[in-house]
Amino acid sequence: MAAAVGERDATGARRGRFAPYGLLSPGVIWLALFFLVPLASLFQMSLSAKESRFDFSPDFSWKWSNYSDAVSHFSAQFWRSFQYAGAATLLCVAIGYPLAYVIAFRGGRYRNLLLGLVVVPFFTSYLVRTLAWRTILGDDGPIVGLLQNTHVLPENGRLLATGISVVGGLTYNFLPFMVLPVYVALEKIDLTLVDAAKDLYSSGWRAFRKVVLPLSLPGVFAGGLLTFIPAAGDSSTRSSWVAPTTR
Amino acid sequence: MAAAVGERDATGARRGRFAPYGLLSPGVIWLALFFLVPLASLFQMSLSAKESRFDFSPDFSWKWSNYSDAVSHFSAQFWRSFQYAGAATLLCVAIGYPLAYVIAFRGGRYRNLLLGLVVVPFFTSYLVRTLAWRTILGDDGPIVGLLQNTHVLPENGRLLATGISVVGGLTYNFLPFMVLPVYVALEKIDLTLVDAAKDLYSSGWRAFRKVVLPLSLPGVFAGGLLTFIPAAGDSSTRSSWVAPTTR
Amino acid sequence: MVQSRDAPAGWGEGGETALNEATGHDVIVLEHVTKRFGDFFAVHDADFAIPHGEFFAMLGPSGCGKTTTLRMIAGFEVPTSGAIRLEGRDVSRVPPYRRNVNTVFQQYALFPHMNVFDNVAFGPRSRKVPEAEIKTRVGEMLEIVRLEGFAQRMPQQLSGGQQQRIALARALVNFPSALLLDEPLGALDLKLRQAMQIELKRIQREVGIAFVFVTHDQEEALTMSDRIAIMNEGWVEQIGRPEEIYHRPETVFVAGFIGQANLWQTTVDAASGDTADVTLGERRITAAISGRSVRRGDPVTFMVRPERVRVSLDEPGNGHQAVACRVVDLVFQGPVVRFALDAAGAEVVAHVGADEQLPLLRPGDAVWASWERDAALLLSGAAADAGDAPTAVGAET
Amino acid sequence: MVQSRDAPAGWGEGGETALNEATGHDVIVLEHVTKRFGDFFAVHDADFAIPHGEFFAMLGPSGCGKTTTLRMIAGFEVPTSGAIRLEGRDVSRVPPYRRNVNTVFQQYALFPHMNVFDNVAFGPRSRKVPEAEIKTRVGEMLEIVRLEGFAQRMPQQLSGGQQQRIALARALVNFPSALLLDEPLGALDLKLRQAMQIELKRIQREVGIAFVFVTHDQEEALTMSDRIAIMNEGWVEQIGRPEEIYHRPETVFVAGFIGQANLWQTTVDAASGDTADVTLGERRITAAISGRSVRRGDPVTFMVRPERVRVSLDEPGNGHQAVACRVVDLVFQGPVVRFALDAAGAEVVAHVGADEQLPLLRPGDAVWASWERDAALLLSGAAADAGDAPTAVGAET
Repeated sequence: MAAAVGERDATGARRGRFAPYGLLSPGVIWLALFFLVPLASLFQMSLSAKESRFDFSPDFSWKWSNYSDAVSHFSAQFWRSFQYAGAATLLCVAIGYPLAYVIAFRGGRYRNLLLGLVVVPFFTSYLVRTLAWRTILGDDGPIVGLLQNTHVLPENGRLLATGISVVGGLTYNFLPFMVLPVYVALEKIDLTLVDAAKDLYSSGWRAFRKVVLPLSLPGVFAGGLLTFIPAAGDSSTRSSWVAPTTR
Repeated sequence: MAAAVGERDATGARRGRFAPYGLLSPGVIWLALFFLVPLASLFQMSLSAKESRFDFSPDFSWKWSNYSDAVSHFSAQFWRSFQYAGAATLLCVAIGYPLAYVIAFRGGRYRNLLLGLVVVPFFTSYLVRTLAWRTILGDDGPIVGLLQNTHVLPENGRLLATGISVVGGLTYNFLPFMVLPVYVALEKIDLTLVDAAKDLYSSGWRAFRKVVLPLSLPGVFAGGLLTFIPAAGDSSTRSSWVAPTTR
Repeated sequence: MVQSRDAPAGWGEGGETALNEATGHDVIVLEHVTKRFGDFFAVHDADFAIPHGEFFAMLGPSGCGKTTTLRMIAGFEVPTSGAIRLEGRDVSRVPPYRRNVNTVFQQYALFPHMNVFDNVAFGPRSRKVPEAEIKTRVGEMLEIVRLEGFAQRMPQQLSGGQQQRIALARALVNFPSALLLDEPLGALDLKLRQAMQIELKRIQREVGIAFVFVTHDQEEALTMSDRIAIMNEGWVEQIGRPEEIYHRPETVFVAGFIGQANLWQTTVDAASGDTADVTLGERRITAAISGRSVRRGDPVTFMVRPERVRVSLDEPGNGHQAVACRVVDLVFQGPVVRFALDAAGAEVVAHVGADEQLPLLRPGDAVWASWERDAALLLSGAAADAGDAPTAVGAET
Repeated sequence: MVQSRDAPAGWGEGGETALNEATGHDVIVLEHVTKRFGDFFAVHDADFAIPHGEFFAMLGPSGCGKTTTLRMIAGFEVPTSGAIRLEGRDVSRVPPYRRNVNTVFQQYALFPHMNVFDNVAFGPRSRKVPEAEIKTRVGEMLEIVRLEGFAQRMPQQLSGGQQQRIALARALVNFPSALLLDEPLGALDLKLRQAMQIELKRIQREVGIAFVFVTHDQEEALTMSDRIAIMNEGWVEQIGRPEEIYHRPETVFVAGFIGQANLWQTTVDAASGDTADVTLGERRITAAISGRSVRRGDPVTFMVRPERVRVSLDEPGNGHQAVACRVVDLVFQGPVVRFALDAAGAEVVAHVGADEQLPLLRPGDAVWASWERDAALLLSGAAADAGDAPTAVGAET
């Protein structure tokens, strides 16, 4: 069997040698058409002088000052975006790691079901979800009323359109991007390693700290990237969550 | 080894017996909190009588007529959504299946790279992508100009905000949802089955029709669902692609 | 408390220790241990003891309960009933990290994010042994497994056999009362397996503690162990030295599982003490009874090992038991030629060595199959009891 | 054109067909076939022929090129140089679906979305055989493999052995000139493997065509084949009947790979025709030369099989070659006891059967190891040439 595998590998290598770059073409064409072209166009636009944002005339002029203008005009927004995204990423780790841990190690045969449940809300349209949340968290909705009545929120306090709601919304939206890579990292861990640690006089907690946690860190790192980068991009555009006062 | 596996399974079964439903809790809580609650709230809202869409007062009244009203007022929009989504799904199959096929069977060690290239555009923000496409396909952009000059489009023809652009946009946005499940289905196919078909006097094309295609249909079906359902939901909200005349 | 016991004794590297000699008796005792998973009995009433310093094998087919038994000794499973004693103390409900036994896992389970030194030092560090002492101990252990220069390597940089040795060192560095090995050679290829068999024996002799290992490979068990427990469907069928188990199996399952055996179902014609008479073909044959005693009319299985069966053209003289046969098939198998013979409907398999001079035989020829009187054995019960061990086909040697 | 030839002949179920008898000569001929993948030579200059109706094994360790050779015969690989002839026709560059050989794949490769009937009918349907004839043929084939009632089952509902038989039927239904089998028994467990060995031989006899099979299991090859080709690192080392290969290996690799062998490196003292003299211990011993001829001073390897070595306290009489040894270790292995002896630095392994009466020996005792003159053989080249076959350790029997 090993022989067969070895020999098939050799065949694979040969195929790879004959058509190494040609094979890349579908991906490259896709990337070029739908990623690089728009990016280049955007870059060109970013260096153009324009009267209005909706003026698409190609008035290209290597206008690098656009960038310094953007930074100086919007530095507060940039900074706030990073803060919001950082807070959301940390929250995602705090919620997502235990969730992924429970699914990976205690999920048994329900694992895939549980993973599905984590992802399924994201198959409903973004707009529908947002609308539903506005109903629940809105100034006249049940949650705000409850919190105001119990004096957790001041009389005229609100949940929607505050910094907290931005972070909450980002956390909510990007949690699966944290759960999935952490789950994948945890799921790859051989459980006999935990047995081995216990066999070598480690309690469950020590086995977690010394074996499971270090081995799952790459997943946490990947999840952090997948969460932070788009969250930073998204938080500035998430106007429906942001209050006029914090904008 | 087989013994160990068997006996570990028995252990797993035991664990499952002691904590069968409790294990579901993290997923159930997540689902309840972030999916069922909003859905229920939306359902309640759908049966409420309201003066305006932005009036969130809970004026619940089992107003089932809302649904018949919605169907009668918006049936054209529903129908058009389904048409657009159906066209986009077919296009996704036509583009996505060959793409997935090439990646799965000819990708060799570049497979994951190619899959990554298919997905990577979707890590840029939705807004940025749309903006970029508006630049490229806009009425004053280079493509329309070229097509008008070559008389492919009439003098006052446009690409943006037409039915074609809606379908194109949906196809573009949901292609990865077609490529990934088809790829997974194809990738699972044992290549020795193709060898076996060829050994049994089948040409490459017959081997594809009789073996590869039937075995990949579940992936196509899954991809179709993943594409059609959200596309139908999305196409009606995709106002930036739709022309005033078709709205 | 584990620490307080072994830290001063610490069996070191010099064979039997004062501790082992002083206590003298068994290190592991299983008292009527049963393990149930739901409705499935993984282990039925296992009841045996393993003395200090013994190389003990648990052998059986997949799902026979051998791994579950090992995991109960290690503490990963809790017995449903019965007790497990470790150096006299009942540890049945003690978690693995409070038992002074260590396990070498089948796939070694080396921590991939730690180098060899940190892997071996994991146990002592858990028990808060001072770093200076850890350094000495780890060095000694790497010496015992002959991988002195490998402390800074990562496990992935080692070959299978080297990983195996590191797993051994990681377990032995804790001075366990006994070492448990789960299919320790299963992941190695044939040549390496043979080399590691010798190496394991050497290390066991050097450290002098009991090694308890689980295997499904009967050749491995025969070659390495002082004693073997044969398990089948959760039951311990027989415990004994390799020679005892091979030459005097007590059940039909053991006879079929260890080596190959001709097994014929028959009934007892007359029984007298240790021997009984049965009829094979037209002949009445007397053979020793192994296992449960039998009475007249009981179903029994007559066993003779293929390598003890002689094939000849003439009927052999006295001292031999013989049946008339016809040659069905002969297959060259290297060291021996395998004869399939037909003795009035019963299949007889004979393994004939290359230096036994034989005339050229063909299928259909009439021959005699014979064996010395002490080569035959009667086992109570029918061959069908053996489950998946069909007549005359045992595991390969 | 494939169709026009076999449709009328169709070798049916009754052993040798008119076609096979008429053509008479070899069905598969490899003419100096070499296969290169990049810089890696998978097969070097393979040059042999397989006659009609032969059960032919290609045997060797992982990566020896045996599977590549089979895939070239099947048409999945194209030789880098040389030619492959199928019934006289050069098919080196003919795609697999135009060659009249069929393959049984290692994991069977049954089409999971088709039932057994459709699986078996796949080949004839590809060749546009009328449905009525297909129905008859598939029925006949399921009868040959003894799975008549299984036509409507799906492959997943079958056991490993049944899938194996369906894969056989699916290949044989096309009346191929030869059947290629890639590790046909590798995926089965031990008991089933032994049953399928017999079944495969029966089917091969029944259909009467050549079976070419690839295996890494020397016992399987010895038991089943008419002839064996031993391959190593892309080279065909020896081709011959099982007895020839076992008793007269031509290279050190073959001696070590097939069965176990004592291999001692030495040099030729004197050579004369078919025999040569070497010195073992203090004794000059004459042995037959196998393989390449040797001259005085050439490095050679002296070989004797462990089961041919006798152990005795006294020096044996004439007709035997003997060396004085010391017992190093003895291990009970079931049918035999394995003696590891030390003959002035060289290790001698002897397998002694249970009925050879021996005094109780312990490590350190002085004994004589002896063998009959015809048990010894001289192989040109040093044992180190054998690569991964260390002295006196071959594959297990």
